[in-house]
Amino acid sequence: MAQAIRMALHYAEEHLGVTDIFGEDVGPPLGGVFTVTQGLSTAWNTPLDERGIVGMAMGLAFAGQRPVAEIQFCDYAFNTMDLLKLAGQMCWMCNGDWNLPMVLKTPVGAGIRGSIYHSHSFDAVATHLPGWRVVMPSTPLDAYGLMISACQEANPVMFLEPKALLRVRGDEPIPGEPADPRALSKMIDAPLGDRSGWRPQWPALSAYAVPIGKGKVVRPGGQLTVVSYGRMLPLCAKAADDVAAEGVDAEVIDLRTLAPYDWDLVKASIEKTGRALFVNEDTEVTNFGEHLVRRAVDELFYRLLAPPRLLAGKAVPGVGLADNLERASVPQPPEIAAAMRELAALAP
Amino acid sequence: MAQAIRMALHYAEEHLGVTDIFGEDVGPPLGGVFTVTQGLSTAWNTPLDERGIVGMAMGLAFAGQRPVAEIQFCDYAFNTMDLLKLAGQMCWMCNGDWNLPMVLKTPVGAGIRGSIYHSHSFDAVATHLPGWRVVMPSTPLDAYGLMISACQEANPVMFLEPKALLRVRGDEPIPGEPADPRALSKMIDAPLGDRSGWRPQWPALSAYAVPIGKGKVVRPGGQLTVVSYGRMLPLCAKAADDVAAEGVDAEVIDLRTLAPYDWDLVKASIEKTGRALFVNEDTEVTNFGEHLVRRAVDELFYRLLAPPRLLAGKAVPGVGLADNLERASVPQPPEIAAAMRELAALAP
Amino acid sequence: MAQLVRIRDELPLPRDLLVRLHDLMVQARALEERLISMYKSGHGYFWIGGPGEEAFSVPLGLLMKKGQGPAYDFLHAHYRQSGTILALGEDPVGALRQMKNTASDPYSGGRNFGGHYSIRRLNVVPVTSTIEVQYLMAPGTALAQKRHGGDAITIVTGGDAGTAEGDFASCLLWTTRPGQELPVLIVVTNNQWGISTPAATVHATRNLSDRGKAFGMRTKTIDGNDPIASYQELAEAMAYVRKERRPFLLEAKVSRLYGHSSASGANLVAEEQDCLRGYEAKLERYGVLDREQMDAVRVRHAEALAQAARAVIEEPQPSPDSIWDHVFAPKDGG
Amino acid sequence: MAQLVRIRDELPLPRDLLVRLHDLMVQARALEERLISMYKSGHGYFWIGGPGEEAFSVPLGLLMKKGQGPAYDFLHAHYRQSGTILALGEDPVGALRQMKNTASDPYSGGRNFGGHYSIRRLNVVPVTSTIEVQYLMAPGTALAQKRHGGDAITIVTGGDAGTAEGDFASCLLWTTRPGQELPVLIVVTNNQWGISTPAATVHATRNLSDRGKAFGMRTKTIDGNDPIASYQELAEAMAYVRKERRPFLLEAKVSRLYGHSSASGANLVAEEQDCLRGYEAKLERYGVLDREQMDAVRVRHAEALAQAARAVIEEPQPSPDSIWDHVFAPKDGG
Ligand SMILES: Cc1ncc(C[n+]2csc(CCOP(=O)(O)OP(=O)(O)O)c2C)c(N)n1
Ligand SMILES: Cc1ncc(C[n+]2csc(CCOP(=O)(O)OP(=O)(O)O)c2C)c(N)n1
Ligand SMILES: [Mg+2]
Ligand SMILES: [Mg+2]
Repeated sequence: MAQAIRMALHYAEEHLGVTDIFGEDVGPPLGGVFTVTQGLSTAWNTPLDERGIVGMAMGLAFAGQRPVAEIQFCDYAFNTMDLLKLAGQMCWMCNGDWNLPMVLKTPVGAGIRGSIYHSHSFDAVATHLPGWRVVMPSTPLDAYGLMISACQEANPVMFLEPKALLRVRGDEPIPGEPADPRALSKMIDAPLGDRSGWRPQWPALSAYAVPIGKGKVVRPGGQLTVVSYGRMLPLCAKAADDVAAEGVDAEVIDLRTLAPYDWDLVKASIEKTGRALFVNEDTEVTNFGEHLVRRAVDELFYRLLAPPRLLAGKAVPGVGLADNLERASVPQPPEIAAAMRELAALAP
Repeated sequence: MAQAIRMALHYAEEHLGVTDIFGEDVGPPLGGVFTVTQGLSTAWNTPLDERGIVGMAMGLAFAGQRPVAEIQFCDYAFNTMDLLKLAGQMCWMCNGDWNLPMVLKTPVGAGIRGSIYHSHSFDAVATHLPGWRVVMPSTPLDAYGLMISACQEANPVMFLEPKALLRVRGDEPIPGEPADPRALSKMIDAPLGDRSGWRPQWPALSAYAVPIGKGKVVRPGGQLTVVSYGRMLPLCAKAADDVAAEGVDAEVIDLRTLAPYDWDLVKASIEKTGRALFVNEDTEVTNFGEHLVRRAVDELFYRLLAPPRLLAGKAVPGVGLADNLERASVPQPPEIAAAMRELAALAP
Repeated sequence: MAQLVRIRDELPLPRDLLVRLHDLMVQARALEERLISMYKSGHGYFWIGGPGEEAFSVPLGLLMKKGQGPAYDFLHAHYRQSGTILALGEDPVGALRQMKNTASDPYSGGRNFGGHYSIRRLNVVPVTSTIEVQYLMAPGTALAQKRHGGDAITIVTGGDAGTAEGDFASCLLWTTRPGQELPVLIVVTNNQWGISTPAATVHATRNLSDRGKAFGMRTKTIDGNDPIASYQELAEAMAYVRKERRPFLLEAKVSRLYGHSSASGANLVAEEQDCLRGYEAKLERYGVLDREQMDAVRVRHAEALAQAARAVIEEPQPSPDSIWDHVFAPKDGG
Repeated sequence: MAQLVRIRDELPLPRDLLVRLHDLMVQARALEERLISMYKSGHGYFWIGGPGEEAFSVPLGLLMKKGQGPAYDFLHAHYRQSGTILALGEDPVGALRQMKNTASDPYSGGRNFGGHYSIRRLNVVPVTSTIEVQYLMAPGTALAQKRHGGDAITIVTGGDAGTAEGDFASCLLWTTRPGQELPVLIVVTNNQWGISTPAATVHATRNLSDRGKAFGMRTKTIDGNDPIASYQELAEAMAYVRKERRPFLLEAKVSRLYGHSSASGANLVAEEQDCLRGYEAKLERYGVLDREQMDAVRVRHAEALAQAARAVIEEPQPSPDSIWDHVFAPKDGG
């Protein structure tokens, strides 16, 4: 997925007017702590100052540039919440006089043994910020397509990168990507050691865009609707396959965009199944999944065959480092499967 | 309510070991933009730096002091979210080695024509911060009693002041408060003009404490449970009285503490009524009321006679200044009454 | 004729400029006084503004390169900048409309407090109540300007107390990255107060402009109550920023003539120095304008504003449904 | 005898102190190397620490006034401070346990990364990964100390890149409020890098310590690779802070001997100056320790740590249910 985002950013530099890709260690030599920005021609390193980074993005957007800013880990974006609020407010506040076409990307979530300060989720706070588009891919192709769309938006877009998926290779290739992953790596991954002379060789890419606001059914099913996104999505898809053997037929939806989310898709599915499970890894009190539960209850109460459920991170202050702690804190495959089973078994 | 909090802080300075009450314009001469800290002996003015204020509180708490810090408006606390997260994490992070006995108070909500940057709510973000106690009174007596409890806590407490209620006088007196409001004002309100020689005369106060975590039924009823807090609470109570004439018998619960909230009380009420309405003025996507809806659905689905509802602020980037805009953005009495009526009328 | 020439030679600035400065300062003052009186008579919920800063804010606006986009100057202002806005040529009726929060308010459609300007066609980015965040955004517009080429610069203004926020330091740092210096005129208007807190009780820095020194930045503290000195110093500082494409930190000592805001009463503070009075005395001494002429200027502006206000207060409020407008910009940016 | 006395007279610090410094520096280095090798052999998920900073971090710990509460020094450290922790007398096994995230980890119960100490009985507040926030909390402990009386001080440490956060400026401002100056030794350990970003590409300040000057603060930049100079400079700076109850900004130039962290490989960087090598050469020259003795010190520590690590990796992990422990402290603070 790191390569996919990198290719999208390259495409956006070349064709969509992206002028600046920046953040801590985003430029050469490192190209980002997850290698997402290696070899990009407009990538540069900022001072270690997240508030300065977000402010810079806003300023560039005001001046008609197209910035893509990175916060190295979303865990370090919390001191910029006022700026993120402002970025989301700006167009509304001035009654449409200005708009801010900017992208903020940041890795989120657990799954890489990141301990307390490299495991936070950002979906709860992001979805509570009016004026932002919020996207979170679960596959490299979607990451590519959503980044292309983000770089064409007239409004601030938050691009949440599920960090544990950044090294995952997708089943569907990016249009233009060579079939052999080693060939791609040789073309666009920076070499070890001295990189000063290195230049990437970009494949011929196209403007494959995933529209913001559109979810996707990744596994059709009739008995139960499972809505997730980001790192939890493949776990849900896998769990759905697992429980299928036991006769539980779950439809799995990848929301892909959290704001504005694809309610039509979710609603139609719940109308069909009568049962809904929402899965994410953010802590569970005042969680975006609770919004989805509320909406389901609000609009579909009388068609529900069972209470809509949320499976999310435990409401503890952090994700602990030891495996036992991380596993106990964020949803794990067996729990997801168990939740599906239980929900399917509930009698109306 | 401003006087009540002031008296509690005075009591806490005298008897509970509070050492520092500080924030922008909190000390003399002003004593806070809402007069909440006038005449307090440990009140002092800080530099205009919210991050410094929260950091100072954390440092003082580490060193065994008992700080009460103020953020002048919660609208200006969003750049300290990382510090608030940390304060809530500190005890957990070090496995119980340290704890932070600190109080953070801040005015919240709309209702004073505060426009975009003096109308924000903080309950959604506060309840998403594990490790914090979060309280929000709706009456002066509760404000007094909750502040007394906050100043006795071993953990960080967020004291959310419904700013539109700060000038409201309560029905129940603070123990020790003179019966005549003018007498009280003469004793503890700073005079206009030169205040350099002024000293307050404090009434003899007592340690009346409202326990953190306990809600209160402010109006018993059998047909519908209404759960609210802060500024929305009196509006809910009033609306309940209004619809009672039409035969809608609502039980109104003042949550008072948002974390940890009094689920036993709420649950028992919903078990009785089968209908629940949650009311707050924060924006409605990823809202604490949605958590309450989720929990109600989770635990009480089969006893519900109607879908639990949330009435909250509209998901727009701010509360606009013009009356029309403010009224359209946060719940108003007629809407609250209408929601009660509708919910009561829904057939199971 | 010979005598006239001699007098003109002795003038510190061209006569017509002196007159223009005066006219704008008076207009700015009259605007603030009208806004205060609207507030006091119930035609507005909150007042905050810049009376006492005109000697600095007006020259700033006059010296700006006006237009839209990176070829022109950007202004990231705080809430006391009406003098600059008028000097940019803006019609004061917009400020009245914002005070009355009418639907016609050109800066926020009745959403924001008065003094919170937003004028895209003049590169005035939206003023936010949130102290000091403008110092974080200023480097962004300046980077675009540096990249664009030409001599356009970014100007950012804010108060003394606000420099305690880390964002002020961020601005100093981001505008001086080695080899990436940015054309920003960083302004602090020091009125010695943050609401009720005297600057001397919270700031150890003798001059706030000293904060720039460690960053190798040019700095200066000037008398912002003198419009002539302000004009000259601003001209020099802005010329430096335009040419060198590097930042300049300029601190201007100014007055807070009507206190902090309506929250503190919005009454005239007798102890504060009034820049307009001092300037008018000078203009008389120079023989540029006499008392009568100056009184006429004041009457003219005051009357025009009073009349405009009478019209504005009849204008319709925004509709409730309009809260949903402009949450997002349309695809093309609108 | 006469000769011995003469040599001692010429020593820059007492002989036993020189030996103690060496012993602790070697122990600190051996600890970091053991942690790295644990990480590399799969007994830890992440390494970050302070190899290359021992010449500064060890003297700092030796000079601290050890104890609990406002009568003793507080330490607000970042993640490269193991030398200081050992110099405070801490058993290094705790660091090994944290690396292996065992239930017995005394600093976080297996929750946090290695190098993230928390020792309440020594006034070491929890180290957080969040860069620079410690600079905001330091004024708080210092205020309590000033109020308490006595000579205890607060020490805060962090890296060079982190000074770009506004929080660093906040610390300078909050410790110098006029009449309310605070006893904080503000330390910046400048290793010239923030992960992969060279300091010279982002910071215009010639010396980071210059940042304190506008605040009227005493400042100094020292060679943190020389333990003798570090000891002397720290002693002087700390004496000033203890006595005057005012802040001192001390920048120490140090090395990053194994790169940023395990994320960048945790391999020895040959170009970086190794403070231990330089110090050992000096000790030999002074005739304080010879090569054999020093090798013995290293072997002793390395073996003790290897043995301790063998035991630690067998210790149990925290239980899943323990995530619920200590979300809140009990009423009495625990
Ligand atoms: C971040 C933030 N904190 C607090 C406030 C409340 N507030 C409004 S104006 C002000 C004082 C500002 O003082 P200064 O920066 O000197 O500007 P002045 O008003 O004196 O021009 C304060 C504290 C705010 N608007 N924003
Ligand atoms: C607020 C914050 N932003 C980003 C990071 C990620 N990060 C960890 S260490 C580091 C570089 C720190 O450099 P410096 O302050 O010089 O300290 P050093 O590691 O060189 O000792 C960064 C960017 C972080 N931990 N916290
Ligand atoms: Mg001021
Ligand atoms: Mg460094």
